[in-house]
Amino acid sequence: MLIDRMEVTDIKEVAEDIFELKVCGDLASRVKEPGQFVHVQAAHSIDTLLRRPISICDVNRESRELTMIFRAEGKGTKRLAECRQGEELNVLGPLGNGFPIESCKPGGTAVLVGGGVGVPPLYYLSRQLKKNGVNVIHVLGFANKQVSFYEKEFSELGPTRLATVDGSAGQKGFVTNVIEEHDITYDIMYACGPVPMLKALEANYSNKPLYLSLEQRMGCAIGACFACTCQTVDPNDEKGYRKVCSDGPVFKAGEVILSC
Amino acid sequence: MLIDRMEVTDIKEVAEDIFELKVCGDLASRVKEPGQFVHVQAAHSIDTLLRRPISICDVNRESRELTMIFRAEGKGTKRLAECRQGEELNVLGPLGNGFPIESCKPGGTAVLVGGGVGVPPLYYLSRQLKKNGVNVIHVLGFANKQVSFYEKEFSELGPTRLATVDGSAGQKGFVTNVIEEHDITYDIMYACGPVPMLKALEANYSNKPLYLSLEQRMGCAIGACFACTCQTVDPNDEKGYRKVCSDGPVFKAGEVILSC
Amino acid sequence: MLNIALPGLNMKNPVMPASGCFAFGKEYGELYDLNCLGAIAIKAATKETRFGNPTPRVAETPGGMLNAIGLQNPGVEKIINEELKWLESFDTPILANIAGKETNDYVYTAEQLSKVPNVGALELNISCPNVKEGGITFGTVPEIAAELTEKVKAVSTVPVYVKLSPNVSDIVGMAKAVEEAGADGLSMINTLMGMRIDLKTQAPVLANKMGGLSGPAIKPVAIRMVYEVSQHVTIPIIGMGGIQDAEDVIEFFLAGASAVAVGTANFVDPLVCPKIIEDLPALLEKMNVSHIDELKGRSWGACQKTSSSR
Amino acid sequence: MLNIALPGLNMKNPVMPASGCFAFGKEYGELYDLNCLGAIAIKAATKETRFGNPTPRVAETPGGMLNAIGLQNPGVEKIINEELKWLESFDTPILANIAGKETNDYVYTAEQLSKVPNVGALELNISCPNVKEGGITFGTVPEIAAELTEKVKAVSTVPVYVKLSPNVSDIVGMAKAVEEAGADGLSMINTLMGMRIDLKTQAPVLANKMGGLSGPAIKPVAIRMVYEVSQHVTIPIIGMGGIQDAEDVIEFFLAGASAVAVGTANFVDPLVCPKIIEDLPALLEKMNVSHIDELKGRSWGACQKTSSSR
Ligand SMILES: Cc1cc2nc3c(=O)[nH]c(=O)nc-3n(C[C@H](O)[C@H](O)[C@H](O)COP(=O)(O)OP(=O)(O)OC[C@H]3O[C@@H](n4cnc5c(N)ncnc54)[C@H](O)[C@@H]3O)c2cc1C
Ligand SMILES: Cc1cc2nc3c(=O)[nH]c(=O)nc-3n(C[C@H](O)[C@H](O)[C@H](O)COP(=O)(O)OP(=O)(O)OC[C@H]3O[C@@H](n4cnc5c(N)ncnc54)[C@H](O)[C@@H]3O)c2cc1C
Ligand SMILES: Cc1cc2nc3c(=O)[nH]c(=O)nc-3n(C[C@H](O)[C@H](O)[C@H](O)COP(=O)(O)O)c2cc1C
Ligand SMILES: Cc1cc2nc3c(=O)[nH]c(=O)nc-3n(C[C@H](O)[C@H](O)[C@H](O)COP(=O)(O)O)c2cc1C
Ligand code: FES
Ligand code: FES
Repeated sequence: MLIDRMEVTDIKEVAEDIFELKVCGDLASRVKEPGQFVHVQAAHSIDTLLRRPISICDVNRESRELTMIFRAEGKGTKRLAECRQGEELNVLGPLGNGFPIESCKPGGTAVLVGGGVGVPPLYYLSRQLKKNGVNVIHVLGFANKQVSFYEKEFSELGPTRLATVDGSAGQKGFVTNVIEEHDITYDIMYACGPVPMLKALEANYSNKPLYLSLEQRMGCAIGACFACTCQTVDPNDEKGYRKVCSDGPVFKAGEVILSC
Repeated sequence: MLIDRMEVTDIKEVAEDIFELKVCGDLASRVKEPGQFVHVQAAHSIDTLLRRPISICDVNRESRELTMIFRAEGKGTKRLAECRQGEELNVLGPLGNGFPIESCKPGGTAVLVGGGVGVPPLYYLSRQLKKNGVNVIHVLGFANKQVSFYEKEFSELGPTRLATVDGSAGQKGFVTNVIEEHDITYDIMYACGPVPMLKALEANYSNKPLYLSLEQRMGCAIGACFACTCQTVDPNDEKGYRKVCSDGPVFKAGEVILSC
Repeated sequence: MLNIALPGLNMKNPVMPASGCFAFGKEYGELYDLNCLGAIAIKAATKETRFGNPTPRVAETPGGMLNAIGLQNPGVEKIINEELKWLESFDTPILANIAGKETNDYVYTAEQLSKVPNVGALELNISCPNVKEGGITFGTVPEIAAELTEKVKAVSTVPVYVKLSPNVSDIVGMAKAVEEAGADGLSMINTLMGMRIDLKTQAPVLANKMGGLSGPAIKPVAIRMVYEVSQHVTIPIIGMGGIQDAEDVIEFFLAGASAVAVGTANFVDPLVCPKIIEDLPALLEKMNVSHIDELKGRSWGACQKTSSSR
Repeated sequence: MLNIALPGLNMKNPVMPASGCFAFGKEYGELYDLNCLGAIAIKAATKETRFGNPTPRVAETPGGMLNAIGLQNPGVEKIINEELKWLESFDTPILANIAGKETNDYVYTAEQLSKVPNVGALELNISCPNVKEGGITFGTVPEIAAELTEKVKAVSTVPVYVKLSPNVSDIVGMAKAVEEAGADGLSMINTLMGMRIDLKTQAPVLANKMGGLSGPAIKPVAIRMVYEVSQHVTIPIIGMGGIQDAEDVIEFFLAGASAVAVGTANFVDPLVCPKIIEDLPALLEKMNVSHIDELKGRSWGACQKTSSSR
């Protein structure tokens, strides 16, 4: 974990209001696991006082580059979308604990399920799994075709199926519809996306190893402010809670209570 | 008076922390008198919520350009100093009542006395007076040589004498020392600068027409918030006060009480 | 979808400039047609002419500003004969803000102003120090605020709004006290007391030392107070404090306001009031609302929506 | 030029992280050496383990943030055995923040904590609702605050600071009441009560609805209160509320503070505390001051400078 002034090396709109941002700096080499995130200062203005948590979408250790993909929605992310090449970004990270890639043996099959801007961390995860000799299958859900991204990139790593709410791309419906209908066989499932999606996955696919990446509003993002806690499912757990920022954002299904 | 999104056409540092900023837009053609000012939005951020009042230093009606000179000191002016060519600035103006140039007959002599960042409005004033056939003499006071500016520009319009507190340029001392020692004869005096300077001028040169440009912290800059009022010298004045923003910033000596 | 009828104020839309930030309209009237406004809250009137505080009277703060104008105004007589006369040419109701040093000042000024045809309602600014009560403000003791309200109501021929100060421990108690005393509406919030010290002079920036904090910085406090109070009173609330755009107006309605006032933002963007009024309809459509009134109090009302995340 | 000796707290410099924004130091300890801090105000301890409020617990506001953590903490026993034990390795005094639902909770927790060797002083967080008194906070009624202070003083073996809530009409009255009751120092200010409503969900952003407003937005209110209170008490004040840089620290000293705490700014820049400590000496030199203590209360003290303009 460090605070790095990273240089913006590239920024582009990869889908409607969805931006791919590449930054360069020492921080990139510290990333331990896919699923970790960074806490980004959107502006040197008290207008957007708090940092924004953004998942690490990809890491290039050689070029010391880190890729993020985010939706420009509120003040902070809109400002981030205005970043220009050469600009400096103040980035805190890498933060949290990511997806356990060692949990899937080489030759095994992993299903990666993403929804909306929950998709980005799965890309680095998929690359790492593939490198370990794991077969990867991707099921990606988006609201519609306009906001979908990275289909090509994921396809290069393994079979990739899309679901869109309005049917404008892939199958009409939710990721769970896709998984059901195609009767995908797998050894482990990794997921990141909206809580309703995670809940549906937990309800239906807890029979095999399932890891979920959560989201919560954050203050410090390093475990010091208790903004992001969630309760454990086990009432006898010693602490009774987990911090999404420092214990997570990835948890094994059944470890914490999902609430929206 | 209008709100204009003016384009930055040029910005450069003309002395230590002193910037010359040129902006282009319809507002330029509305300027009535030298000594008027504009109210500039330094950033679209709540960090510098209030606008900054800056004097109009020069107007080019043909190119629709307006020149300002300001000292980058606090948050807002520092941000303004970072303006880049092509950027849009939100400018409200022209505001207030400037120096009455008709008060000096063609062939007459006007002394223009400026101190620090009180110097800028005198430049447009000098140009207008000269155009009217008035002889202009400039007495400009600065803290030191490093922060002095526009000596050359003023010299092209008429005799120009400098005073610096540390003696690093022109005469060591204050503008009043220069005026005294050179025994300048003139018909009218116009001045803009720190209150102690204006007070000294008022005390010594009220025998001839003397116009002073004041400064005050402002809210609206259009006369609606009563942030910038000063009291009249005449206790029987009907209103008893003047607003620096809309009645001034230029007043005839003896009209209002100078206070710092 | 924007017209609002409040006691004494028949408004084309719920947006008015806040008292003290708009003088008596003339200046902003040079920038746009005042007929577009829902109402105009004019600068505080006092019984006599007041010069106000020494300058500097304003200071910038993070996300806000401080002011200590000191209620400078030409006195109620001139306001009636000159300013309100001028405002008659507009089809916009006036909310006449009133201040004073003792109860009798308020009562006198209120009586005079309530007789003026284009004054739709009065707004009692009770943040002023009460000289008779040793300088404590009318706005911090419920009993004193209630007594003042009653006395003003007794002489006023138009509805009376009480403008609450946020510098209190129990804003609901204040609101209920003035409601019981007969107030027809509430305005909230006035400014928070604040200060800024200049590192160079090592003294407060404002000549008056303290001043009232306004602007975006105080919006969360204002929203909280409107939210609390609107659940405990039945009279309408004019919400204010940090409004900068149409979204902020909606936030105040959701909190429980029936109309809004815009103060500091006028200095940031002199066209902010017409801009907000122009932006509101599209925003309401996006929210599937046919009249802004429907949003009133929704944040605590029955029909709350559930949140969704990524 | 930075060392400060306050009751119970022998500080290398006047800068400490504020309670609740720094947990028990471990996390920030991974980013820098905690020995550089003047002191550490640890997260509020309660008698029992508390999980706190449902999430979302924080929201961004213009120039500030809201929080409603709900005093989540492992309980005083674990804090003593684990967190304070870990902190023993640092040469930095601890200010132990205490909260509770009734007076006995405070007294119990205070007694336990005051026995711990590295706890230099206690800080009573009296912004909590008092269940016995029907939910009004200890911090809004002077008599209740004074009584609590007295009872805690009676059991504590270390000095006791009372952390005042700004949500009151009369902060000076509160301060004097706790001073008379034996407080050794004051911490001010805690957060202002605020709220933000989400336009999409039409409900408050925080699950708890209301939260405490902190950050730069509240600095003018904090400065005003320190300025007022420091002129009426003789005990030292730890100033806080919106501090972001060394200049802000000086502003609090000029207002009358004897030390400062930095809260929200840690989230903006996790290195803010060491950065401020590093920046202070040069700033003091520029101001021609040989010790920061000299600046204390200068804004109302005898030696005010006069202002100069352009
Ligand atoms: C661990 C983690 C990883 C994330 N990864 C990504 C990603 O890769 N791509 C992406 O587009 N988004 C991601 N998000 C969500 C992203 O943080 C929010 O969309 C973003 O903070 C919203 O900021 P804003 O300026 O658009 O909105 P604003 O409304 O201006 O935000 C106001 C405040 O609320 C917080 N906030 C608002 N929405 C959320 C949210 N959904 N989650 C957490 N905080 C929120 C902001 O951080 C800020 O503090 C992630 C969130 C978390 C917790
Ligand atoms: C009519 C008029 C004309 C001016 N013309 C010029 C000019 O041509 N060149 C120039 O360099 N300066 C000029 N000034 C002064 C200039 O407005 C201030 O230096 C500037 O506002 C300071 O802003 P800041 O961001 O540097 O400081 P900050 O400290 O960030 O300012 C904080 C707030 O205080 C106000 N403020 C601070 N100092 C002053 C001041 N001296 N006068 C008025 N408001 C102040 C700011 O406007 C702002 O609202 C003029 C002032 C007035 C009133
Ligand atoms: C410069 C200024 C002058 C004000 N004068 C008055 C006044 O005369 N009477 C009054 O009731 N409120 C006065 N106020 C308070 C505003 O009407 C409003 O309640 C407050 O500023 C909060 O709104 P805002 O954040 O939109 O400015 C004044 C505010 C400012 C900034
Ligand atoms: C997330 C968060 C948690 C806090 N928790 C506590 C607490 O447990 N006890 C306490 O006395 N104050 C608590 N505070 C208040 C701070 O200590 C401080 O008084 C306040 O935030 C103002 O300072 P700031 O503007 O620098 O943040 C908390 C503040 C924040 C932002
Ligand atoms: S965000 Fe601060 S503890 Fe997780
Ligand atoms: S600045 Fe508002 S009246 Fe002059």
